Formats: sequence, C-alpha cells, structure tokens
Amino acid sequence: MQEYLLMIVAAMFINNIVLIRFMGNCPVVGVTSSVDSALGMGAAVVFVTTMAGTTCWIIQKTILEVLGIEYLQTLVFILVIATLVQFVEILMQKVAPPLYRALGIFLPLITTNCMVFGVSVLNIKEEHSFMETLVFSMASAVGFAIVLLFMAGLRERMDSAGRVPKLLQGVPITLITAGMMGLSFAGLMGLD
Amino acid sequence: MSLREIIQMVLVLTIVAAVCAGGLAAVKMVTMEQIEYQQIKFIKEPALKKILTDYDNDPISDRIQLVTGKDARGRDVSTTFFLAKKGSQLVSLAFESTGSGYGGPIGVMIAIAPEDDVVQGIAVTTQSETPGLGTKIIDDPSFSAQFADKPLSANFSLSAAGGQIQAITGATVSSTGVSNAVNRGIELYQAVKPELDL
Amino acid sequence: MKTPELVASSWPHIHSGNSVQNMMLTLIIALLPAVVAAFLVFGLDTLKVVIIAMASAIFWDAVLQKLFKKSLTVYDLSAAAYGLVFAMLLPVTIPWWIIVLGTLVMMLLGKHVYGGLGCNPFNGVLIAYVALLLSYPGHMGNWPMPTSDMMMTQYPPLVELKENGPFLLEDAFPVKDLFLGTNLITGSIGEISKLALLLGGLFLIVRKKISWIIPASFLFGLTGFATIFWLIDPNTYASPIFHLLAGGSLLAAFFLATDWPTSPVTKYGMVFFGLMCGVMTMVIRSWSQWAEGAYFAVFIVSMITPYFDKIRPKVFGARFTSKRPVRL
Amino acid sequence: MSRERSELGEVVSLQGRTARVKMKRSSQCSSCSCAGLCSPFGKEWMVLTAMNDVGAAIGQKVRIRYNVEGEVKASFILYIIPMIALLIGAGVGTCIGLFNNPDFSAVVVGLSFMTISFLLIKKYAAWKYDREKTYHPMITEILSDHEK
Amino acid sequence: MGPVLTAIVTVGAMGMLASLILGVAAKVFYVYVDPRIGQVGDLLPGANCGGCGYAGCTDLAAAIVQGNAPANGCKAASPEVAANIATLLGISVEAGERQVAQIFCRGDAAHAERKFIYKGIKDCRAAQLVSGGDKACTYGCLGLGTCVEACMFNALHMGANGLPEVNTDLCTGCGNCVKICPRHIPRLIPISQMAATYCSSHDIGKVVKEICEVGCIGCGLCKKVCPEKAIELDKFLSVVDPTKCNGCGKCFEKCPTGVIQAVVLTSKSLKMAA
Amino acid sequence: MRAGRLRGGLVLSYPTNGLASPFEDVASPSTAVVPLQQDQGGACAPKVKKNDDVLVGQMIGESQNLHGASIHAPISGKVTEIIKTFQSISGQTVPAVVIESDGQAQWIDNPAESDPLVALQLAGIVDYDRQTIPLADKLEQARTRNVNSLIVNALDIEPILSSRGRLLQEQPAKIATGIDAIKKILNVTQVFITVDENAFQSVSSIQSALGGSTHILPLCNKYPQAVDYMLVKYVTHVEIPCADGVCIPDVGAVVVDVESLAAVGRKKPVVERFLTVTNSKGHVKNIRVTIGTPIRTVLDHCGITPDKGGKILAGGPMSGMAVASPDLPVTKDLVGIHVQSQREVVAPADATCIKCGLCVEVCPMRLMPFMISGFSEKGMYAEAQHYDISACIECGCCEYLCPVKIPMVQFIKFGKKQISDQRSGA
Amino acid sequence: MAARIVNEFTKGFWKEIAPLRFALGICPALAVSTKVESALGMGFAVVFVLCMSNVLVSAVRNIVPDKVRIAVFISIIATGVVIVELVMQAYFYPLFLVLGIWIPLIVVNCVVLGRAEAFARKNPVLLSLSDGLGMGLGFTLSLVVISSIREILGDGTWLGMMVLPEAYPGFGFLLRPPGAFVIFGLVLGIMNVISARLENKTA
Ligand SMILES: Cc1cc2nc3c(=O)[nH]c(=O)nc-3n(C[C@H](O)[C@H](O)[C@H](O)COP(=O)(O)O)c2cc1C
Ligand SMILES: Cc1cc2nc3c(=O)[nH]c(=O)nc-3n(C[C@H](O)[C@H](O)[C@H](O)COP(=O)(O)O)c2cc1C
Ligand SMILES: Cc1cc2nc3c(=O)[nH]c(=O)nc-3n(C[C@H](O)[C@H](O)[C@H](O)COP(=O)(O)O)c2cc1C
Ligand SMILES: Cc1cc2nc3c(=O)[nH]c(=O)nc-3n(C[C@H](O)[C@H](O)[C@H](O)CO)c2cc1C
Ligand code: SF4
Ligand code: SF4
Ligand code: SF4
Ligand code: SF4
Ligand code: FES
Repeated sequence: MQEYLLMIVAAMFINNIVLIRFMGNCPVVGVTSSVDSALGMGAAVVFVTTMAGTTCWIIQKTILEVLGIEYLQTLVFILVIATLVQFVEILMQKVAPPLYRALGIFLPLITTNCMVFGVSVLNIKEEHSFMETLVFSMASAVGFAIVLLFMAGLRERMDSAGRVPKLLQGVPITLITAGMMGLSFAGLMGLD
Repeated sequence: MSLREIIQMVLVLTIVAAVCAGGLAAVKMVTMEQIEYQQIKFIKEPALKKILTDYDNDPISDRIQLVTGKDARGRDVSTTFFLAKKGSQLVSLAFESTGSGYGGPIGVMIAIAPEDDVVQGIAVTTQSETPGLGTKIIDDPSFSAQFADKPLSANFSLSAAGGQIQAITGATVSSTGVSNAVNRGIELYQAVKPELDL
Repeated sequence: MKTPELVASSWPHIHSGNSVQNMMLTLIIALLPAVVAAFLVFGLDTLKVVIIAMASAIFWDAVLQKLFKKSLTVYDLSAAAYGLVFAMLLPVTIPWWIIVLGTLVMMLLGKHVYGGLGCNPFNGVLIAYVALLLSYPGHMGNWPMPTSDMMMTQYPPLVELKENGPFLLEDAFPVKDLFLGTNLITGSIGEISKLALLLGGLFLIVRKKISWIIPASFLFGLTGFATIFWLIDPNTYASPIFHLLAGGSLLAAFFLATDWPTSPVTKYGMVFFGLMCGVMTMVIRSWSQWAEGAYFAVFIVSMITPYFDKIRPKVFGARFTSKRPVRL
Repeated sequence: MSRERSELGEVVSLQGRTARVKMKRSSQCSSCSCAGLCSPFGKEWMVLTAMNDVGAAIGQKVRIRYNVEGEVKASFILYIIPMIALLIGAGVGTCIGLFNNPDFSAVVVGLSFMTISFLLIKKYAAWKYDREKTYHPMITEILSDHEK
Repeated sequence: MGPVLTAIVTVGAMGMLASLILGVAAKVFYVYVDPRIGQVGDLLPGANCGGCGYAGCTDLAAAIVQGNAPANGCKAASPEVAANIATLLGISVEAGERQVAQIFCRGDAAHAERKFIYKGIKDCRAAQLVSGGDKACTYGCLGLGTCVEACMFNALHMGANGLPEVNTDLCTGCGNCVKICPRHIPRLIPISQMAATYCSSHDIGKVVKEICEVGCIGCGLCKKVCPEKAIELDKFLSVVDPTKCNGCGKCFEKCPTGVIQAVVLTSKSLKMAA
Repeated sequence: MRAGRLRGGLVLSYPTNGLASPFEDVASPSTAVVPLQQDQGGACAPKVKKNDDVLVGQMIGESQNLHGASIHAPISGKVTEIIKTFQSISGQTVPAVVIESDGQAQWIDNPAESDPLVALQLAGIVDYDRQTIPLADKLEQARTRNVNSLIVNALDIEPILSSRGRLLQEQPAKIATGIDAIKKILNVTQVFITVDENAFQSVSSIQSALGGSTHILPLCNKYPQAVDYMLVKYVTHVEIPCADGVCIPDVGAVVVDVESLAAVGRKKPVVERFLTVTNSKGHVKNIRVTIGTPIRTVLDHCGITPDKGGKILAGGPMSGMAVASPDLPVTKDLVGIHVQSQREVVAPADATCIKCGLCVEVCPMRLMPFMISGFSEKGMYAEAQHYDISACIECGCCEYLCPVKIPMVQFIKFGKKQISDQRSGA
Repeated sequence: MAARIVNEFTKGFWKEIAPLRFALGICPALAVSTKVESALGMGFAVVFVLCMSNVLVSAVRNIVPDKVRIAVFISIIATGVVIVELVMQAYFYPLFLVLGIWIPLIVVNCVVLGRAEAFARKNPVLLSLSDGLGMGLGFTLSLVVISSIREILGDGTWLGMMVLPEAYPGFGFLLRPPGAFVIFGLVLGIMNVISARLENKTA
C-alpha cells in the first residue's frame, strides 16, 4: 500500500509529468484560461491516459514480448492510442448519450499529446506491474490535470488583473509560469 | 461513408502498417548485432574492465554464446562468455549471472581463470537496490573483494549461511543476491565447461 | 480658443491617501526590529547583507524598468521592501554576488516579466530563495556561528531537528531563547528573534496593511498539525511550541504569506490559504528533504490563490429568494 | 449562478423536440496549438443533439447554449468514475490473485469492474439526465441565414 | 525470414483492427463537410479580425461556400484573394470597390473647444461617460485613440495634433475603428472618393461656430456651388456623394470653415486608385 | 426595533456644523435656464414658446406619463429662448427653456388634480436615491405591490451633506404632512424614519405628529448607507438584489427621501432645491435655491470661488458628478455642491492592482471590485458579469481606499455600458 | 521551382522556426536542452524523421483516403522514429542513453505530425523534403540556442568545453527543469522583440 502511495505522490508532484518530465506542454500552453474547460479536459486526460497506459501494457505483455518484437513498441503503441480514443468515443456515445452530448468536445483534444504516449512507454521502461501501471498512469495524468488547473487559474488572474508585457504574452509567460510552478514543487523533494 | 470507402481504408492502413513493420524488422535484423555489441560495450565493459587483468584482446569481440538451459516456457536460454586472451592464450573467461536482490534482479559479472578454476573477481553490472544501502554492493569495494582470487571450491555463501562472505550491514538481501548469483554462475560454468572447448 | 477651467473625472473625487509607497514603508518599518535583533547577534555582517539586498533590488528594479520601457517607479519603495524581505531569508555568511544574483532573479521573474508590481502570481522573494537554494545549497546552508566559544549547536533549530531528531531540542533551544533570539541560536537573518517578528507583524495588522486572518490561520494550521503528530509520536515529531518558534514560521506567516499580490483577498479564501500554508509547512518539515518548509509552503500554496479567491462571499442580495412581503 | 457557454452551429436534421446541430468542435480548439491534429481522421465538426424549443429548421444557423457546470459534473461521472472502478477492481484483483498471477487477475477483475461501472452509469444517465433539461444543450436563438 | 514475417503479420493485423475501429467511428460520427470550406479557409488571411461580421475566418469560409457571403466577403483580403476564391468556387465576384477609413473630424486642440480638463481612463468610450466627454462639440473626436488601439492592421496612429490619422496603404476597410468609436468619427469611404466633409456635427451653425473653428456649419454653400449636385445637407451637415463627385474642388474654395476638402490618400493606395 | 449595521463601507470625516447651519435663501436669478429633463424619466415636451410670458409654477415641460415629472417655471417672466441642444450636467443633450425674470415672482394657480399620483407627476416631484426618479413612478411601482411600510430616508447621501438633516429640523410639519399623504396613497401602516444619530432629536416632533406606528432608526455615520437598498436592509433585514425583475417594494417597503416628502407637504410644484454647499476647507452652508439659478450664483452667495484646475461637484465628493462649467443651472437632480481646489484634485493612476484586498473588504455589495474593474479594462465583459458587475452601486468606496488609485468606478461604469450596448445591439 | 525550394527551406530558420514561432514540440525542446550535445543529437534525429516522413507522406499523399490519413501518417512517422532508435542504439549508444525516452517520443512531436498534415500532404516530394529539412534544422537551431544558454550560464561550459572563467560558480537553477521553462519563455520573448524590430524596419 505504502509503495503505491509514494508512487502517487511522486508521479503527481515530485516528478510531475509536465513540470519535471516535460510532457504534455502543448495543451498546458494552448488551452485557454477557462477554469471550467481545464477541469473537463483534465478529467478526459486522466481517462485517456489511464486507458492508453493499461492497454499498451497489456499489448506489450501479451503480444510484443511474447513474439519478441519489442522494438516495434513505438509503432504499435501510437497506433493503439490513436485508435483507442476513437473507440472510447464510440463507447461513450453508447454508454451515456446525454452525458457524451454534454462534453464530447474534450475527448479528441488529447490524442496526439506526447504525455499519453510517454506515460505508456514509461510504464514499460520502469517495468511496472499492471497495478503499478494503472496507478502510475492515473497519478501522472492527475498531476497533469493539476498543472492544467492551476495554470488556468493563474492565467485567468493574469488576464483579468495583470499587465504582462506584450512581447511575453501568451506562450512565453505561460512557460515562465510553468517554470515557477516547477520551482515551487522543489519543496516536495524527498517526500518519502 | 460507403462500404467501399471503409474497405479502402482498412486495406490502406493494413498495408501501410504491415510494410512499416516489415521494413523495421529488416532494419532491426541489420542492426541487431551492432546494437548487441554496443549494449555490451557500454553496460558490460566497465564491469569487465574491473575484473579482467592482464589480457591484450577485445573480450567483447571475442565472445561466444552458448545455450545454457531452458526457461519456464521451455525455450532456450543462452549465456554470453567473454574471452580474455594474452597472445592466443585464453587467460580468463567472464560471464554474467543473476541473483535476486532487494529491489529486483542483481546482475553479477564473474571472471574465472579456466586454467586453475579460480574466481578472479566479480563486479555488479545491473541492480536496483536502495541507494546508499543496498548499493554498497557496488560502492563498497571490500565487499566484492571477498570473492576475488578464491578457488571455485570455496564456499561463496554468506557467513550467516555458513560461508565465507561477510554481508553488508543492513543489506543482507542484496548481499545474498550477489552471493547467490556467484554460486549460480559457478554451477553454470561447471556445467558448460566441457562444451566450452577450451 | 478658450481653455477649460475645471477638471472633470469620474467619482469618487477624494482619496484616502493610501499609497503603495506608504504600504511598503510600513513593511520596511515592520521588519526593522528583526534586523536589529539579527544585528545584535551577528553584528555588522547583518547590515552588509541587508544593504546589499535592498540596494541591488532597487538597482535591478530600475534597470528592468528601463529595459521593459516602463516609467521609473523605484520611489514606491517596493523594490527596497522586497529586497529587505529577501535579506531576511539569507544567512549572513552569504557572498555578495549570490545576493545580487538573487535580487535579479527576484525582480525579473517575480515582477517584471509579469508586467510589474501586483501582476506576479508568485512572490519574487520566494522564487529567488528557491532558485538559490537549488543552485548554491552550500552557501545557503552555511550557518554562521554567533560566537565561537560558547557554541551549543552549529545548526539552526530545524536543521538540528532534521539531522538528529527531536531529542534534546528543549535543552539546546529553550523556548525563551527561541522566542527572543538570544543565546547563540543561529539561522537566517529573519529567523532570529520571534519577538521582533511578532511586533512587526502586529504593527502591519494594526496599520491595516495586512489582514490578521492569514497569519492567524497559518499559525493555527501549523500548530494544530504539529500538536496532532507530536501527541501521536513525540519521539519522531517535535513539539508544537518548537515548530511555532523555530525557523521561519512567524516570518512566513506575517511577511510572506501576506504578500499582497500572491495571497487571497476574500475572507474564507484567506482562512483556507493560511491553514493550507501551515499544514504544508509541517508536511515539508516532517517528511521532505528540507529542514524548513514554511517558505516552500507559501510558494506552493500561492499557486492556488486564484482558486481561494473564488470562495467569494455571496453578493449583496444574492440570498434573496421570495418576493413575498416581509412582515415587519 | 450557473455559467453558460454558447456556440454557433447549423441544424442538419430534426428529431421530434430535438435537432441535430453541426458545430465546429469548440472555440477552445481555436487556441490549441495542435488544432486539427487531435482527431485521427481530421474531424473538425461535431454533431450535437440539442433541445429545439425555438423551432429551428434544417439549414438554419443557430446559437446553442449549454451549461458549463453540467459539463464539468458530467465529465467527472463519465471519465473519473470508470477509472476509479478500474483502479479498485485492479486492486481487488491483485489482492485475490486469481490464477496465481496477480497481473492477469488485476486485468480481468479491473476490466470487469470498469464494465460494471459503465453499465451503472448508463442506467444512471438514462434515469437522471434525460429528464434534467439543464444538461441538454439548447438552441436559444435562430440566426437568420444571411447575417452571421 | 521468421522475425520479419512475425512483425508484418502482427502489425498488419493491428493496422487492420485499427482501421476497422476508425471506420466504424467514421460511420458513427459521420458529418459531411464540404471540402471546399477548408480550401477557401486556406486562402483567407487567417487574421480572425472579425471585420466580415463572422466569428472568424473559418466561419466566413463556410458562409462563402454556402453562398451566404460573397467571395470578397473578407474585408482584409486583397482582390486577388477574392478572385482566387471565386475561381475555386466557380462563382463571379462583384468588383466591390475597396473602402478605407477616414477621420471625420478636424477639431484638434487648436481649433475646437473643450468643456473641461478630463482626468481618467485613456479610452474614448470611457471618457464619453464622464459628463458626456470633454469635447465641447458633442460630435467631435475625443482624441484618446481607442480607434488606434482597435485597428489590427496598424493603419491608424495618433497624429501630433491629437487626432487619429489613417494610413490608407495599410487600411483594409475592416471597419473595426468605425464600430468602436463612441462618436462614430472614423467612417469608411470608397477609395476613389475625391472630396469629403471632414466633420460629423449635426449642430446648427451658431452652436458649431461657438465651439469649433473647423466644423461644418451647415450653410449649404458647397451644395449650391457643386456642379455635379453631389452634396446634400443632412441635418446641418454636408455629405458628399462619392458616385457623383468628380473632385472639381469648387466647394473647397467656397466652404467658410474649410472643412470640405480633397481626400488625401497615402502614396501607394493613390496609385492603386488611379 | 434595531437597525442592522452596514458591513463594509467607509467612516468618512465630515464637518459637523452642517446640521446646525440654517437654510439661507439664494436670491432668485434674473435669468433662469431650465433644462426640460431633470430626472431619469423621458424628456418633457415643451409647453411654452419663445416670448411667452410665464408665472412661477407654470408648467413649461410636460411629462407624458407617470414615468416622468413635469417641469415648471421657477420664476415669472418672459421666455427668451428655447435651446434645442443644451448640455446638462451629466453631458446629456436636452432641450432647455430660458426665462428672463420680471422680478415679480408671481405664482400661478394650478387646477387641483384628483388622482394623487398624477398630482405628484404634475407637481414635478422627484425622489433622489442614486439617481433622480419621479416620485409618482416610485409610488406607482409600490402601489401595485401591496406595500405596508414607508421608510423615510432622512440620511444625507454623503456624510458631508446636511440638507436632509436640516430639513428635518426646519420643516417637520411639511414632512409630516407629506408622510401622511403618502401613507394614504399607499395605504401603509408603518413608517420608519432612518436618521443620522446627530439629527435624532429633531425627529420626535414628526413622530408625535404621526402617532403610533412610527419608528425611528438612528444610524451612525457610514457611507453609503443612505442608498435605498441599504436602508431596506436595516429595516427589514432583507437584502434586495440589484437585479432585473426584483424591486424594493417586493419586500413590502418603499423608501422616500425627506426632501420629496417636504415637497409633497408643500402641495406646490417643485421650483426650488434645498442643498448643502461645501468646499474642502470646511466651509458648509445649507441653502434654498431656485431651480435654474446658475451654480456660479450659488457659489457667489456662499463666498466660494472655484479655482482654475479645480472641480465643482454636483453632490458630494464620493459620488458627485463633476460639473463642466459653473454656468450650468441648478436642477432637481442636484443634492449638493462641493468645490475642490486644484491641489485637492485626485488624479487616477494608470497602474496595476497589487491585490491588497482593501477594495474587497470595503465593498458594501460584497463584490470583488478589482476583478470587475480589471475585466472591464480588458474587455472581458462576460467574466465581469459573472463577477456581478451589475450589482455595483458605484459608491466609490473601493477606489477611495485603493493604494494605486485605479479608476475602478469609471472602469465599472464603462463595463456596464459596454454590456448594455452589447445586449441592445445583439 | 528552385526559388520555392530555397524558400521552403529557409522559412524554417526564422519565419516559421519551431518551437519558437509556434508552440509546437515544446516538450522535447525543454527536455533535452540541458546540454548542447544532447540538443544536437535530438535535433538531428528530428531532422531525419521529418525528412523521411515528409517525403513518404508526400509520396503517398494521393492514394491515402482522407479518413485514415492521420493514422497512416503516424505509422510512417513511427517507422522513422524506430529506425532512428535502432540506428542510434547501434552506433551512438551513449547518446541513446542520454536521450532515452525522448527518441520514441519524437513520434508525437507536434512539429513532425504538423508538417505532414500542413505541408507534405499538399505538396510534391521535393518541396516536402526541403520543408522537412528546413523545419528540422530550424528545430535543431532552437534547441541549440536554448541549450547553449542553459549550458553556458548554468555550467560555464559549451559542448563540454569550459568557456567561462574557471571561477564561475555556475547557476544550477538553469540546468534544472524550472530553468528550462524560464529560459524557453525568455528566448521566446526576445524573439518577439527582434521580429518586432525587423518588422518596424521593413515597414
Ligand atoms: C538547505 C540546505 C542546507 C544544507 N545544509 C548543509 C550543511 O549545513 N552542511 C553540509 O555539509 N551540507 C548541507 N547541505 C547539503 C548540500 O545539499 C550538499 O550536500 C553540499 O552543499 C554539497 O557540497 P559539498 O559536499 O561539496 O560540501 C544542505 C543542503 C540544503 C539544501
Ligand atoms: C489579532 C486580531 C484578532 C482578531 N480576531 C477576530 C476574530 O476572531 N473574530 C472576529 O470577528 N474579528 C476579529 N478581529 C477583528 C477583525 O480584524 C475585524 O475587525 C473584524 O472581522 C471586522 O469584520 P467586519 O468588517 O466584517 O465587520 C481580530 C482582530 C485582530 C487584530
Ligand atoms: C551571475 C554571477 C555573477 C558573479 N559576479 C561576480 C563578481 O562580479 N565578482 C566576483 O568576485 N565573483 C562573481 N561571481 C562568482 C565568481 O564567479 C566566483 O565564483 C566567486 O568569486 C568565487 O568565490 P569563492 O572563491 O569565495 O568561492 C559571480 C557569479 C555569478 C553566478
Ligand atoms: C526503505 C528500505 C530499503 C531497504 N533496502 C534494502 C536493500 O537495498 N538491500 C537490502 O539488503 N535490504 C534492504 N532493506 C531491508 C533491511 O534494511 C535489511 O536488509 C533487512 O532488515 C535484513 O538485513 C531495506 C528496508 C527498507 C525499509
Ligand atoms: S475617432 Fe473616435 S475612437 Fe478615435 S480618437 Fe476620436 S473619439 Fe476616440
Ligand atoms: S483604419 Fe479602421 S477600417 Fe482601416 S484597417 Fe484599421 S480598423 Fe479597419
Ligand atoms: S484596493 Fe486597489 S490595489 Fe488593492 S486590491 Fe483593490 S484594486 Fe487592487
Ligand atoms: S465595487 Fe461598486 S459597490 Fe463595491 S465598493 Fe466599488 S463602487 Fe462600491
Ligand atoms: S510536444 Fe508534448 S504535448 Fe506537444
């Protein structure tokens, strides 16, 4: 139990997927400063990352390793992830049409984000068990969602009451802010 | 979206995927040996350098692979032996063996002089032990020194188990892992020695 | 053409006279007791660090204002005030160039890239502090010894706790000494005398420059958390009094957590912010690699400030439900 | 006060009191740096079913309004609950260790838990959301064809 | 050949599975999108300026393809772009003339009176809310440059005399300045227009004279003198009809306040107009 | 009966001798300029032509319905001009009638009107809250909602003003008559008089004149408690939202200020105002002035000369409107005059908010002023609405305390204007 | 034609330099910019993948149905990436160890897919190659600029060589992840300043 707890803290904060491992920056930079869409998108990312992580793990263990074609991992994973999102979209529409209707916009936003793929590869690289894969993927994605959410909050504030110099507006200031968030997470180093 | 379109889609993607995979398999076959060499060079060579002495060839090039057993599914498992030579004379022979440690398997490179069946030295290649604790099996040179220059007949078990090896305080599991690896290696060596055609 | 005689603008036409300069001056005055306390303990080096920090902060502020083509506003004293707060976090042994580098980082990343005072989401002082701590841990952790002969411990109280556990803390650091900053207890400039910090903090509250809510809930969160764990296992965790008085608890509660741009402004927002800072301080002190967590805690929690500010009171009339006449 | 968002779309078909409306993915997509790459076959449009109380006809441009709070809540139900089910299932699976293989057991139990959660969500959604109008996107305004 | 075959078969099978799922998805979510919308969108400038009245360039593209907007619907695009779009869609483009903005007020600090000294937000719309704006003339330019800020094409700048000036080379005629000005001072004219009355005041002459030296007093001399009958009075303000005016300049001489003047374009667009 | 306490808001220092200074009459002007719109209703239609002779109290502008208040000649004499585009204090362009005095001050006899509300409309009585509203309009709204209480607002809009408090002392009988009249019109049973604690004693005579169900609520000095919403909260402990579809009479009360009540009690058309004239050097005078008198004349009477580069404010310094010229006439929406010298003029700064939170703490409507003002500045009107910009009563407390002097009220007004423009445009 | 080829090539160095100009492919630019050496390695890997994918995508552009085009493109890109991975393992093993997971992650680098989708899909092979080469080298240039700043100021070295005085203590903050974000952000800001200057000059 404790090792899972540590893994969660580490994946969410100490080795935060965005701020420390540098993955999934595009959505963090690109998504608007709307807090609501950050929430929705965060939830969707948690879902997709976990699904992709576990599916890739299963495919790695049951197909690639059995057949000895681990080197095709990159090719196979990316195909799997691209398809998975479509599959999930169909599934969602079948499971809960009214809900899907209310928020279908978030799902496809995230297929090509390097974090989903990166987490899937990390799971294999760090030789996680299935349970670890699940926990790690989910915690990483939650870490992502937290950054997204905090960033949306900070950007909303900058937009309303800030005066970022014109030449730093948009991407530059978002990146610098991400750096500051990463800096503050240094405070959690050694939390174990 | 007509059926024809779907079939076209399926066809194109299947073919593209298959062609990509085929191409990659070809590239893989071409580079396989070189990759293996590089991996050995960068992962095993440091260990080999530590334990092999007095040779003038490249043990990595002069390596041989032998089937040394079967795994759970019944497939062959092979071991690579690195041959250190002086002139054309084989002075020692190194190979890797594993034991299980605290954080996962521990790989141990063992060098044996075939002439007098003496363990010349051991070095840990791969491990995932607790830093500062289990990693003393690498960081503490006196630990691996206990294995050096001892005949194969020596008891490489921990002193707790009646052997000659003093475990690292607080890292018994890691120590046991190394000792097991060495014992297993010696077994393996003795089993395949006839095949080695020395 | 006739020139117009009267001025027109939108109301209100009068102003309280409150100004940034005034607020910053109050902040500087509030920190003076702490500087004096450190001066009594460490001597002239204290003044050296304080003066370099304030001067270089003003210098960088002016340079960056030029660079970003802003009007020069160093006279609002904000650079001086933040420079002083920054000095509070440094050990007096710190080399001058680290201070200068730190104030550059503080002014650039904690102010000007965001467009000036008030726009920054993070406190520049904390940005500079953490950047330096990561870059020069040796210098940042080079604790001065107040005098050489009667030395009781080489470390500040919290480092001592981290290194050696909670045993003998009470002998090494009597409460009275912790509070007054006497008897050779070392630390950064602002961590010496808790009495001085308390005076300064109350001064700020009385002058209505900061709200009492943040420091109060910060210290409540910190002592509450410390008490719980101390009751559970006094052999691992130090006493709440110790945590309250050791290190930068009071400095952070009164002078960092209340930093205007980066702390919430709504009442409940402030309560939760303070509590979370206090708890986070204890989490970092107890389980991370760092001995002192108060500064990190404020830094981390300020990330959530926009959300704390969403806990705003219901606007006047929002609770109105029925159109039925009220019986009077 | 609930927050609302509105977007523009075009009616493509009518079904009783609802209409299917084609709209650009979202205004959020416009600021996304990977705009358009997200969808493996490049869909830039999506179709929503919206309440058509204003009586829009096919081909008309309409404004659609939807409740953002409903959206956030829905995304938690739809995305987070199945994940929690998967996690719990996998945890249970690992513990009971079917077939002496914790990984295999975790996969099997986890997936079954997730499937069950999907079924429950389906029931819940059918029970709750079909009735509650606030979660339905609504056509609020017909913009004449020529203007806008 | 074993490993290669394994790879081909496995990944080929995965590709097939993937494409099947994609196929089903494509069927489930099928929406017909006219491919020409994308093509037209590629041709448009992509500035999303909103000058066309649509939410963005893509929306205009859709409208053009569906015939709801003309091929030259984009105000910011050059005529070549409109022509390209027209050829792509096989439609004709009416050669609507290019429009540019002009500032219809000449009442700068030296010539127009102010009611009071304004202190407050540097935004004309906000200044208008303080006692109705500081300009004595309720029609005159407030000169705080809100239109300059609003122009996305850098076509406006604040002149030395406190009135905005138009660079007609850069002006695309998007009309953002027209929309944002609280006093509707910038207005669009066809680029070929020769003369204009640079005033917006509908006050009677007596009032205008009291507060502004360069306002239109509605005396009607220009109307009388115009050989082309190109000038009308609209509530004490003279208005030039560009379709009739030939630029003879007779009215310029007659105007007592000199407010009716030749339209001066920046060099490049002058050539284009010629 | 206990009054609630205003949360937020400001305790402003003010000259205390205002309540003790009796009304002085300002001499009637020789020429009166009377704008034909002096309240929030529509403009009145002119009832006189150039060269007509008029008597005091003669209707010169007629409102079309209960949403307006008619306008009367404040002096007798000849109409010399009808100005079509007169710029009023607020900058609106309205018609105005210029009357040359014949020095007679002769009143006209207006015919009696039986419907009391129409009578108020015809008498041109207005009520001043944050804006000038025709009293008839206010009462009409109350009458349809079954109101049972009348709240008399005897508090001055700003603490620096004292005319309402003084009126209470000087004309209690008129006020009592007015209250009686309105009690009858609305059929209300209870009267609450909210009054500055310093003007407390003067109310007792009114109370005794009215008898039983009259309650007096003394309040300490806190700005902006004289706003109707706040008074209703003190009395009923219910907060009325500043939103569409809800109005104060919905809780069964209506607020009327004492000056309107005195006017009702006088039973004559409104041709004069009771004002406090102050400057920031502590000069206070309460005056009675004829409508149409130039502000300059009033100031001359009070011995105040406005500075070049100073300000003349219609109202008090917190919520008054800056007057463009001292030649503008006194109108019904004037509640006071405050003169600032050049030195006291506060310039708003073009600086950023440091988020000190003082504005949030002080806002009586519990808004987040720096947010709504920031959203307005950035053109983020939807967000501003989400933060309830429309609830702001523009009291100015936020800006008063702001250390960086952000012109928040102007930004908020600007934002509200943009929002309403967008609404009406789209 | 030749002019266009040159044009497509050179635009990648300033006008459309990624990720500085567009917020594309930020992640690798942050991750591998600690040292100039790894930036160069990553850059060249991307150049290879970009060229290969652009050429192949352009070659098959007319036979791939629209609906699966992205799936086909990523298959092609993934193939290129695996080739790089294998070759790097075979011949540049230490670099492979440094770049680690970032080699497979090229497959989702928005720049690569972005060029396939925005350019190669619509243009002939030669132009696409030129575009890929230009964009790839531009990407490399960005990485080198950022990593140079970080390595020199952070460590006092450049490509491993000491370039600042021996006494320079280094500023470790820049070598850590937050430093990467900050330097990237500041470089973007400086780029904006420069291009605004250039624009003013031409205008
Ligand atoms: C806040 C902080 C305080 C530290 N204090 C000390 C200390 O007092 N003594 C020490 O030897 N190391 C201390 N360190 C350990 C340093 O991180 C690091 O080990 C040391 O500076 C490395 O340099 P050195 O081993 O060459 O001296 C501290 C680290 C930090 C982050
Ligand atoms: C150290 C200190 C502690 C205070 N504690 C409280 C308190 O616990 N509860 C409280 O309501 N006011 C407390 N106050 C008073 C508040 O600062 C403040 O005056 C009060 O909350 C005003 O609230 P209001 O503006 O909503 O009326 C305290 C003041 C100080 C200086
Ligand atoms: C940004 C920066 C600026 C520096 N400027 C100086 C300087 O001006 N003078 C100086 O002696 N050292 C400066 N240093 C540090 C020196 O390079 C050197 O490390 C230091 O002087 C050595 O001090 P020590 O020998 O006491 O450790 C600077 C360091 C940095 C990071
Ligand atoms: C966090 C932690 C890490 C440990 N790491 C090791 C290790 O690396 N090697 C080892 O032999 N034992 C390890 N142990 C087990 C323990 O210290 C010791 O080996 C056994 O108690 C018997 O010696 C670890 C225990 C803990 C709690
Ligand atoms: S033209 Fe309009 S917007 Fe422009 S400066 Fe004049 S008043 Fe302002
Ligand atoms: S000057 Fe006006 S019309 Fe011309 S481009 Fe600028 S905003 Fe558009
Ligand atoms: S008072 Fe001024 S500085 Fe303080 S929070 Fe409000 S707007 Fe900002
Ligand atoms: S926001 Fe409005 S109501 Fe609140 S203090 Fe400011 S002006 Fe007054
Ligand atoms: S490169 Fe990482 S999300 Fe785009």
